[in-house]
Amino acid sequence: MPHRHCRDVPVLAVAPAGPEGLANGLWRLELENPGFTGVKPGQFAMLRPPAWGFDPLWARPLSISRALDDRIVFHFLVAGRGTAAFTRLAPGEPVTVWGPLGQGFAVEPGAPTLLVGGGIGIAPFVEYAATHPTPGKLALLFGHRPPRSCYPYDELGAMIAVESFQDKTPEDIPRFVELLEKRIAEHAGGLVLACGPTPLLRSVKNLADKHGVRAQVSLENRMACGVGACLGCVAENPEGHRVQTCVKGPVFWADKVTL
Amino acid sequence: MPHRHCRDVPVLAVAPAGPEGLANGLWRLELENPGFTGVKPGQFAMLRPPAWGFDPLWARPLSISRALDDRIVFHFLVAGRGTAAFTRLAPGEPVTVWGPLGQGFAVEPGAPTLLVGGGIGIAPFVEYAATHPTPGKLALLFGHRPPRSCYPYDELGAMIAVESFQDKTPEDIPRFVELLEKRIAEHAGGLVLACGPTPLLRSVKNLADKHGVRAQVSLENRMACGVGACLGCVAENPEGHRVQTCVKGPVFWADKVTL
Amino acid sequence: MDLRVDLGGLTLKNPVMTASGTFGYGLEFAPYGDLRSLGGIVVKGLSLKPREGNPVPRLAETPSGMLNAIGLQNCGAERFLKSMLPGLPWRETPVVANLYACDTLEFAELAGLLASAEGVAALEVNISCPNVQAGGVLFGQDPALAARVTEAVKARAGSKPVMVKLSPNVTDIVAVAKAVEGAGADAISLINTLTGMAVDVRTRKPRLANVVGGLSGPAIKPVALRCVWQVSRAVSIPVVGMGGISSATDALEFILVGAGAVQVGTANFLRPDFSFRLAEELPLAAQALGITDLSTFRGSLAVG
Amino acid sequence: MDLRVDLGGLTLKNPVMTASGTFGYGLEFAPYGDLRSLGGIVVKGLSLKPREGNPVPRLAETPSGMLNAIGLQNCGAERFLKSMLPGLPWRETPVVANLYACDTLEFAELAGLLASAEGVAALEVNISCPNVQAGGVLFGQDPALAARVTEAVKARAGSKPVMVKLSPNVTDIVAVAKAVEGAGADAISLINTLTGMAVDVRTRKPRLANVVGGLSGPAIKPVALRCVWQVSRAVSIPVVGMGGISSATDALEFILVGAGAVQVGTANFLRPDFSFRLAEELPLAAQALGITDLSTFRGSLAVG
Ligand SMILES: Cc1cc2nc3c(=O)[nH]c(=O)nc-3n(C[C@H](O)[C@H](O)[C@H](O)COP(=O)(O)OP(=O)(O)OC[C@H]3O[C@@H](n4cnc5c(N)ncnc54)[C@H](O)[C@@H]3O)c2cc1C
Ligand SMILES: Cc1cc2nc3c(=O)[nH]c(=O)nc-3n(C[C@H](O)[C@H](O)[C@H](O)COP(=O)(O)OP(=O)(O)OC[C@H]3O[C@@H](n4cnc5c(N)ncnc54)[C@H](O)[C@@H]3O)c2cc1C
Ligand SMILES: Cc1cc2nc3c(=O)[nH]c(=O)nc-3n(C[C@H](O)[C@H](O)[C@H](O)COP(=O)(O)O)c2cc1C
Ligand SMILES: Cc1cc2nc3c(=O)[nH]c(=O)nc-3n(C[C@H](O)[C@H](O)[C@H](O)COP(=O)(O)O)c2cc1C
Ligand code: FES
Ligand code: FES
Repeated sequence: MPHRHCRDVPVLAVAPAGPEGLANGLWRLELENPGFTGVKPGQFAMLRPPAWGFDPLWARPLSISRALDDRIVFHFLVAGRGTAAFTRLAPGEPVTVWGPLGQGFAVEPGAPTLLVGGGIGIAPFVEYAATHPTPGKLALLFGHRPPRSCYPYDELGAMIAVESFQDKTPEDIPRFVELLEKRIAEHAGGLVLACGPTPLLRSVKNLADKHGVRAQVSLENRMACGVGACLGCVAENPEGHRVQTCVKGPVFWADKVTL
Repeated sequence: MPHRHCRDVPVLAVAPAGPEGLANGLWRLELENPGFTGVKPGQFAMLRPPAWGFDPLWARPLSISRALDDRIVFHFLVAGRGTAAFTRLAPGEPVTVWGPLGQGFAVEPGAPTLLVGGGIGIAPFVEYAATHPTPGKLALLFGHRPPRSCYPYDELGAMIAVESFQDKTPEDIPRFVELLEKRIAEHAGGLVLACGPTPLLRSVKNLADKHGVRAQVSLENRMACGVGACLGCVAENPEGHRVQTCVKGPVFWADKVTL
Repeated sequence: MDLRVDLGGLTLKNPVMTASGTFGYGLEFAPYGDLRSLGGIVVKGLSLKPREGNPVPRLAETPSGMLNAIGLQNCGAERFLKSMLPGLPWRETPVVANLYACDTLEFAELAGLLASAEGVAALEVNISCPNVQAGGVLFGQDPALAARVTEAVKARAGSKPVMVKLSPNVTDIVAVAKAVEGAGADAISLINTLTGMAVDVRTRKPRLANVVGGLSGPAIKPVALRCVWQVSRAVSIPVVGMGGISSATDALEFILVGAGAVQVGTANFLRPDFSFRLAEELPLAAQALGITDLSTFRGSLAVG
Repeated sequence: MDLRVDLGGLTLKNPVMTASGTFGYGLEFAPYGDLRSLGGIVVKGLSLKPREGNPVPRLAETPSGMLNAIGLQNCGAERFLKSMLPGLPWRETPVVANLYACDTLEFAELAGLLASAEGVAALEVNISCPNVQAGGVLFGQDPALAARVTEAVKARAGSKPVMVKLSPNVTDIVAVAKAVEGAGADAISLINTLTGMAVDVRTRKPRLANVVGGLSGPAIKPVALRCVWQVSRAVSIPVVGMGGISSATDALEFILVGAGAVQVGTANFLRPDFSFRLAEELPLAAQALGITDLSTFRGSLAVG
């Protein structure tokens, strides 16, 4: 039985990420570590402040961005009511947290590994780079719209080779995809790991397929339970079976999931 | 048309009342004045922080304890979810407020007037004493369980003659009622105004009747709208008609309401 | 944006109406906004004789909702026509009288009385009030009875449009809707409250003196949307949607599934200026979504 | 406090069960508590053949509630018996199989298969699932059909108790309850979800691929309490209550209106240790209220 926990832990800190985080709705949240050990980067936790009452009803899934002895760190984008409510948490306030959940990214010490982060999809790669046995093999390609300072990009840059691309206009997107293709092609024989919006994951899947590179993608399906029980978060696999993203994913081999 | 307002105003301060307020669930809340003028002591406001979402659903009624040019002050007891949520308000956070609502207490400059406050029922008498044209005619009899410092008792004492009685055991209650009867009897020809738990109001009504003293009581019926529309808060009058406490009350002449 | 709506002969300047029983007789809300800005005002359910309603407690708060068992306390139709209606801006904003009675004869008499008043623009027939023991529930839960009441009211309503208000506490709401359409209803409004209950484990008593009551508010919005969608696809008369509407987006959701207009109920208790704000915000919210015309947006839900 | 309950032959050590479809096959929750501490485990609805269920989106959040249209995705009864059941502590905590089928023959076959497994303590017949187009809805909404399914299942269930799970989407739930009691049901569980809908005004599409879905969670608790109260007064077999239970007080409310035991559904999503905590807290909450014996408290609501 994997070690999982459900605990009420206090908020240690919550703040906009960088000087432009507030305007762009990008935040950083630190909670006391509820007992998470052996976290696999790419795994996530479900978070729910009891003060929510019943509205919003569900916990919200966030990727574990750092798991330290004393605390766990998340990076999040204000997408709606739940994440907006996270920004109003006060230090010391309890949050019910369960995890670590799901399958993390593959770690292959010998393989040149390209990390592709789209926007807040960069979050799990902080822990990935920090715990990878051979960080020299890692490179990050980061696509984003808000300024880079809103993301843990520099934190990653301190550990591994990083490269970023800012989408400012719709025309930038095909140019980003071109760059993406180039980098994926360069990783033939290696590994590509992606986290971000579905169109990005789709590009990664197709390009990896085209260039014969093994790739994993992390899905952000809507979740209610996070533990495989509600069957709400299913993704489809090529055989037409529907599998729970929360337990069989969120990280899937790109050729084992229909996007 | 009376001047009423519904506005979102910021919290100026919220804090336990005195050193023992926290332990006893007694708090003081200050909001920016939403435009209330000509408040009649005994009137109330409905309060609802938009951050509640839909749970709790209803606003909560609180007596206006002070109406100043720049702010309005409430004193409240943590009775359940809504009032507990009031204690977690942060300065600057908006609260939707409407009022001033209902009928206030009679003001008769020439009449010796006894104010009877039971616990947090003391709240409206602060404004009453502060705005009364002849405060020398006023006396307060205050019954309470938590320490006096949890209430605006000293604030009242600075303005008018006050006297308090602490219920520590069930046996204290009949002794308080004895004292109450004495004071009511002393006010023959005057006026008795009461706010507090229903059993207290019932005693005041019966004793006032017995001694032929005119009396008013302020009811705390459960309210949803506060404006006379939902018909949820009705009190019964001696003719068997059901009338809205929020518009015909909360202050009723004691002989015009069934308790 | 042209916000006008025609509800089977009743023309509103915008689709925002107030729901019966949640907006008093209208005047209670005058301090909080301009009644003339509303699309329509549906007043508290009226009966032939004044009624004192149920004993207290009549209300209970529930998760994102509330229960009520008011028991149709009202001042009676005559008093309403004489003392309340003249104070309402009925020339600018249609006033709809909501009718409650315990048998078809009474319904007919009430309809005749109310329809004859110049200031009453239309009638809304409450066949679904779950709070009163006798009558109400049964009419709304049986298509044949619902049709009979509709016919009785229509026969006495003269030229005034008749809207029939349906209960969601049925196995097949479409059957009831078709029955009242067949009986001549000019429009249908829905939903009335769901029958519910709340209890207090401390006192071991029901939280409502009437034991059961009607559930309303955001909690029931999903049920309401489903009913409006099912009914508006099945009938060809206009449908007025309600149940938990608490934002401009909510109102647009009801229009998207087919409602001609909407009624605001419980949200009037969240803040007394709610309906006025909604009337103001609705066109802005529509514009923000790129909706240029409510009539093409209406019922445009893309299914399958 | 003696917490044992007898549900028509099924004995539970305490009244806290998990509701079908919200607790997976049980093992998903093993990391968060001791499955043996629960009164009973009702597993995800099982059909004869594995089912892939509905396309996504299958879930939508609503005020204090949620909609689901899973479409009964499940691994099939055989796979459950072979691969899942052996992992459950069925000797210590009764495992109840929830049955879903599209006709009475299939129900009977499924009942035979599941009842013959030693680890299955009882059967719960889902005649009320509103998510699947064919079958489900109709059985639960018609007393005669409900009775036929009950008979068919009973005939093949051998000595295993049969609990029939009712839908609230009916005009008269008591009629359905009496029909299944008459057909031999050993117990009744209720309520299943209310049929609801949610839409997105931006995309103009339903929020569920299936358009309509089942509403559950705290929002529906008032409706559930009312149904349990009505049914438990009308039948003489035990009633298992559910619908929005999210605290020990909620569970006691259902017992107060007459439930023998309760099931926890949506609250399992609020935190995965919810049911374990409830089993622990229930006796403490009861004691705090001065309840010394659940059986005298049960159904003791003081009415009128
Ligand atoms: C495994 C996993 C890991 C995640 N990690 C992170 C992270 O590290 N940082 C981060 O910022 N976000 C992350 N997300 C996404 C995050 O969970 C959602 O943004 C959040 O749940 C939205 O909640 P809300 O209440 O703010 O928005 P809501 O008000 O609930 O919804 C706002 C809008 O977003 C849509 N939406 C909400 N949730 C999702 C979803 N999961 N997928 C697609 N659409 C959705 C809604 O339909 C709606 O249109 C992750 C999601 C998953 C499943
Ligand atoms: C006109 C008026 C003026 C008031 N002024 C004050 C004031 O100045 N200071 C103050 O502390 N309180 C005042 N109250 C009472 C206050 O409104 C309630 O205590 C509050 O609404 C309780 O909300 P809650 O969410 O904390 O409790 P809930 O969780 O809603 O309820 C807790 C318990 O209290 C009961 N309850 C809740 N509200 C009432 C009520 N109004 N009457 C009787 N029982 C109730 C509930 O049934 C429940 O058992 C006033 C009430 C009215 C009607
Ligand atoms: C306090 C209260 C009183 C009501 N009285 C009536 C009534 O007299 N006649 C009627 O047809 N509906 C009545 N209703 C039902 C509402 O008009 C409306 O159908 C229902 O509340 C659902 O809408 P909502 O969720 O927006 O409140 C009442 C509802 C409430 C909450
Ligand atoms: C995601 C989900 C799946 C469900 N699946 C089933 C099912 O397979 N069989 C069944 O009888 N009920 C099913 N239900 C209904 C629940 O068992 C329960 O009756 C309902 O949710 C009401 O209880 P609650 O409000 O506590 O959730 C499901 C409910 C949910 C939320
Ligand atoms: S979120 Fe419930 S199964 Fe994945
Ligand atoms: S609170 Fe609504 S009528 Fe008094």
